[in-house]
Amino acid sequence: MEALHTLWLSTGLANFEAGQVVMMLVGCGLLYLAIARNFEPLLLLPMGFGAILTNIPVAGFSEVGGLLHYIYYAGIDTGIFPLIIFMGVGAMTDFGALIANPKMLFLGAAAQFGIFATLFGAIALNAVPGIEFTLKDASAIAIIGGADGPTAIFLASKLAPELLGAIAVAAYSYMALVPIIQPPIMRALTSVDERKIEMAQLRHVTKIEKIIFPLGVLLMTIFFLPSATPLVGMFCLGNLMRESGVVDRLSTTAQNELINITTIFLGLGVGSKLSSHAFLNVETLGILGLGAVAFSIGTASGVLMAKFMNKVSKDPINPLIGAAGVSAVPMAARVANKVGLEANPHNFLLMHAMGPNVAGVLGSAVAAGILLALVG
Amino acid sequence: MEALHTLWLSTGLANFEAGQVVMMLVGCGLLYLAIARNFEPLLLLPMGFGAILTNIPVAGFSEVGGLLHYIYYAGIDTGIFPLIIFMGVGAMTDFGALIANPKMLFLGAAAQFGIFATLFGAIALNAVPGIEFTLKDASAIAIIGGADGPTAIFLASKLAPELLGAIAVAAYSYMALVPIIQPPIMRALTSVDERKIEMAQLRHVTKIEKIIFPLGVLLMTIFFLPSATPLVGMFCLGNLMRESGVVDRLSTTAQNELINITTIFLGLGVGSKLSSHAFLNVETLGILGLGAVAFSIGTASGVLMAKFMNKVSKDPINPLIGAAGVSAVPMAARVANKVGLEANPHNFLLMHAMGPNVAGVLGSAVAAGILLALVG
Amino acid sequence: MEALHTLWLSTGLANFEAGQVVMMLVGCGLLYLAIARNFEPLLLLPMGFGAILTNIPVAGFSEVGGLLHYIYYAGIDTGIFPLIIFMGVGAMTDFGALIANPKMLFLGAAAQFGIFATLFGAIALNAVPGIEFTLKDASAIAIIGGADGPTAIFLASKLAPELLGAIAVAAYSYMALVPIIQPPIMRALTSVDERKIEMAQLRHVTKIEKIIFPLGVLLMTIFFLPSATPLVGMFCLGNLMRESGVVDRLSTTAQNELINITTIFLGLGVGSKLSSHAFLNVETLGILGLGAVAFSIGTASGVLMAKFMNKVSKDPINPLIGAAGVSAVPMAARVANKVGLEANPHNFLLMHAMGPNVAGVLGSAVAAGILLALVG
Amino acid sequence: MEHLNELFIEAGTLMLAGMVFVFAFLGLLVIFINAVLAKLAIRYPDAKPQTKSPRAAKASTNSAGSVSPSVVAAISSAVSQYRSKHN
Amino acid sequence: MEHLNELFIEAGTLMLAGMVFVFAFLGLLVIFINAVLAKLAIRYPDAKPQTKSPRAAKASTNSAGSVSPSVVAAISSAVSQYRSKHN
Amino acid sequence: MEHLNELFIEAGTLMLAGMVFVFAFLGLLVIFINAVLAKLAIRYPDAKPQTKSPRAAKASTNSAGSVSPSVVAAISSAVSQYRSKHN
Ligand code: NA
Ligand code: NA
Ligand code: NA
Repeated sequence: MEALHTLWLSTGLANFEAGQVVMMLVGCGLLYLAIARNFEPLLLLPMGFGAILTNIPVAGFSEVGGLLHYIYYAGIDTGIFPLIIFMGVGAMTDFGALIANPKMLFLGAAAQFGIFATLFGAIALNAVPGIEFTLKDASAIAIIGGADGPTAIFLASKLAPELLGAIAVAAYSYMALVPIIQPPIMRALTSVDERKIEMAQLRHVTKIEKIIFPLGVLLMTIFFLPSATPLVGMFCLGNLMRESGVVDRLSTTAQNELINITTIFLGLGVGSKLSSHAFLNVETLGILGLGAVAFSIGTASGVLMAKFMNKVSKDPINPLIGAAGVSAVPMAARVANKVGLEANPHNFLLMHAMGPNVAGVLGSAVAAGILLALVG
Repeated sequence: MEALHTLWLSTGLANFEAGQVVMMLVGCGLLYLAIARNFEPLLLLPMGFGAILTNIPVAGFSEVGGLLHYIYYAGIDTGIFPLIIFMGVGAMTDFGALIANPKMLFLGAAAQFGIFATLFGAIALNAVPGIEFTLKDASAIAIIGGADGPTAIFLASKLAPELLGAIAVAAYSYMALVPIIQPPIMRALTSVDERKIEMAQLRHVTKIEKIIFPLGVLLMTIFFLPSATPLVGMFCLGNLMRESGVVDRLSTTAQNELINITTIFLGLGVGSKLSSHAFLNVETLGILGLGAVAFSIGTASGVLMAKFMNKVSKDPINPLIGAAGVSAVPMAARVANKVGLEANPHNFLLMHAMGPNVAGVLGSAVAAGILLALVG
Repeated sequence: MEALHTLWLSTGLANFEAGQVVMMLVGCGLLYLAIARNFEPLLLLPMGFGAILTNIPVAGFSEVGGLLHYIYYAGIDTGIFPLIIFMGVGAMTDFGALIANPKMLFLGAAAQFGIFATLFGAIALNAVPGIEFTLKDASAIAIIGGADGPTAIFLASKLAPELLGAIAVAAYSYMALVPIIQPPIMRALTSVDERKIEMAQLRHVTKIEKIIFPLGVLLMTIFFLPSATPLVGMFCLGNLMRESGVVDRLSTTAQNELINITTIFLGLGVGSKLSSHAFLNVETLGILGLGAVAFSIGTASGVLMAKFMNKVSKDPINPLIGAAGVSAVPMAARVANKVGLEANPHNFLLMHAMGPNVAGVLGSAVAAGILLALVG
Repeated sequence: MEHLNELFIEAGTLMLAGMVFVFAFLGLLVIFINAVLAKLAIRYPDAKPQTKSPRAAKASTNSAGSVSPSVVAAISSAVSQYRSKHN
Repeated sequence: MEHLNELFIEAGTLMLAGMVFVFAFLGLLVIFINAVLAKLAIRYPDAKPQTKSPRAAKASTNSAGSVSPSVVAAISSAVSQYRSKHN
Repeated sequence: MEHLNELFIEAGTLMLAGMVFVFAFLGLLVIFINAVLAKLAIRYPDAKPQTKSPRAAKASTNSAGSVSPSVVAAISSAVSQYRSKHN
């Protein structure tokens, strides 16, 4: 009898708190988005699962000695997991389209206005009672506008670890929502004629250019923004492994097994920050709202910049590809392609949109570095 | 000359203790079982090798700064390695046969009597002079009857780390011996007619069932047995990755590279607990004996439960598949199939035996959770 | 304005020290060797990159909290990474050619004279003002002559961590230079007639021999040189996994994903020791010079030993294969084959040279063990 | 002995409580499968099976990445045909 | 409110400095590509392209390791030819 | 100089002891191979070799998983044959 009573006292049912139940539902919601809606499942599935695990009463997943505790402190608090992911992403990225048409970097730059405008917005939200964002918090939230998961997690783990869960949820959810968020903005800001613009074919990019490019990017980052070198450096290492052609087995591993293993644990570890006291408050609502704003502003500023460049450039530039500057590789580029096809069924913008798309990755890593340097 | 003398003093020959020699022979025995007899080689090979390494005089593999010391404390003491293995096993497990015929869960439940009867037996062994098992020790030993390696290692690392080596040796050895231990018990408890029973074909199981099943199992574990959630949770995560179909690259990695890497280090780390003072005592004999008892009782209770269910159920149930309830996936199911074929050459029980087989995995994880909750 | 000033103060340009610039150029040089000259790219590429990263001002890659700091202390200071690499190399090594012709072990032994002669030379360099090598330093430097990367890194991390960067650079550079360093020495020490010698075909080696061999090597190391058991043990574990045939999935993982992942981080971690104060001094020049001497002496003593054995043995031995005794698998064996083909276009020495080649790996692991035992 | 008796009682209680719990837990799971999953299966049946014809699927490489013997035979035959035509 | 105003000013400065810096940085990268890479491309053109004919390349397995449908069809046709000859 | 001389003596001793030991160790290994392994090889010869015919093996994909050029050629030829028949 006593044993059964002990057993009862050790059950979840006898120990649940309301917040834990709600957070488990949030975790289930993330699983639903991942599995049924295919929203960035590679991260949202382990993250949703981690959210469930961390909120189990008694089990202590995120307390000292718990699995998620080890994962979080070994991999996320140190920044190691997002950096390994970034290395893998670098090894998967082909900068050919960007090197062929370097002006596209300005589109990647313009789209970062989403980040800095959101920073301003986050500070403005302090006027709402119950919300109190410091500059560090605001910076970590604003990076959602960078539409780059590992960058957001890396920056949030440095500047505002207690907001990490909400920021990661927002970042990945909006990245998955890119095909829904972007098209109306793109259509609103462009005329049908602009959307029909066909672009000149890209020139051939040589092997040596692709090898020197990541080194040049790293060098410039070292010179002007050392605080961005962890992100940019690991990204460039992955890209150099890819393009050098001499370490294919390392490049393949970085793109596959290593990034897969890290993704599982990164997701679990981020999920472990989805505890009720960190998530169930009005600040999370603010973060989710600001994330949507950030994406929208980033998209709009990319498109407007492309419109402007189309005016001043001798080669025609379809303004739609400006939207790809938010990164969210390769989804945003595909969206640009799709919206372009609607206006002109013979207009394949995908390759042209890859330029601003990868420029956006660089742009948001640079923006993260600036925020680290100035408020970190 | 002095250098040669220093060299001599640093040799193994000048520093051997008898116990170390014996334990190295034990390690060689494990290698023999793994390589020549194909006894669970994936774990016994690295484990036997670890046993040899840890007993090398002077080398200090398991002392501070030694390789096995790091492996043990980072991966086994924390519970991380068995949990990663369990995630991989989950990603390899198809619950289809169990969902199609859920009554099979009772067979998986019945077979756990091997665990609890052995717990009783381990306490009884305290009557033997020289043996002194606490309830924690007894629980860690009894879990051998669960016929599930990672579960046994996880529980032993929490309840009785000093017995971990002997428990792991017993668990994996008996799992390899399933084709020898089980058939006589199965034949003794069943008539030829019972062994000839053919079972109805299993219904088709849909994708959505397979996706919801791991979540349901996790939910119930959260409600009723949070102490089992590390094991069950990681298992269900693996299974969800498999069945969701949206994260195939993660599922593949969990089933292959990640589980392989972890298996190598888990084996080495478990082997590092095979030191003479922890293994060469009468308690180890008790553990080995109890392990055999546990497997036998588990097999018998599974078979008897199946006989009983065959009597009360409208669909015929071949009692042989009850033996598969001890888990030891997929060996026990194959044994049931083989013994069934002896009695009826047209009777393929394999798919039917997979139900109790995977039920046994859940059953022993639940039993481990109970033991953790009540004596941990 | 203030923000821009803060940003400027945080740039690399405002914080560079001359030494860091030079070390980045060294890193670029390593990348050049790796990519353009294909010098051991698997290690030199991540190592060169690590050298660049560790010298970035402000970024703090190798300070507490920095990525390279974690990598170095978790993987290299503990010795774990080189040991994992060695396990993978063991899983890639086929000892068939050596078992078929065991005398080749004497060639592997003779080539280790390169190590011990260099140790003497390193002590002699103390006569040069500004150089002060302890016996530990000298031993760590001398192991370069072993022509085995992981062995050199393992020993240097134990005996002279502050010299690790220079030693690893020298070891891998000279290993890549084997096709340039060895042929002139080989030609100078042999007559054309000797180089034309054809060798008897190797006997068939059975599976059981290949399985027992790594265990025999381990046993002898345990008896006579326990300090070498970390290296030899992990090597033999890898080889046993390969040859046993029962754990192919572990062997495959050890040879591929696991060694690839470890190689990336090992390279980065070693590169992190290439800081200006550790590298930019006259001692590094001494190390680079001594490395060249070590390789040359090792090559010469291997060839001379082979000449001697050819005189006393009844089976003819082509002296060229003695040069393969320095290890540098499989490059040195290929060099022996190539130089042999110049003298006799029908003389394929590759398989014969694999014997001394893998013997050299064992020889230098044994030499490392001796140095650890006597000066460690 | 005193102490041993106590342990026996504890072990017996554990045995009883444990088996009761295991059966209750897995029994609930049976109910869950019958009550929830079976209904889900009816409400959300699988989409129609993949369209790949069995013949094409059989001829393609299998999941482990190795090539089936008949494909190897076919390829080697194709190779020899090709060579006899082109050499 | 005082405090909030200060934060606003800081945020505004950050926004300005940040955007200036991002444009400057990526602008420099444009110059780097135009000035350095484009010249490198001219001076070190790629070695002549790989000799694999585009047709053969198209027919071979694609990068993900899966086999394209036409290859599967070809193989299955070859298999059936082979079988009809050898059985 | 005093100190250096001492070091030299130590280094010389190390050199001597080291080379003696290396030769002794690897020499013992020679004996081990000749005495133990060679006998094992006679007592436990390998089971009969695998049955795969050399031609089939040659035609199959190589170990790195890539497909040999002749196979690619054969497949592309098969593809064009297939197409000319089916289109
Ligand atoms: Na971005
Ligand atoms: Na079980
Ligand atoms: Na060597």
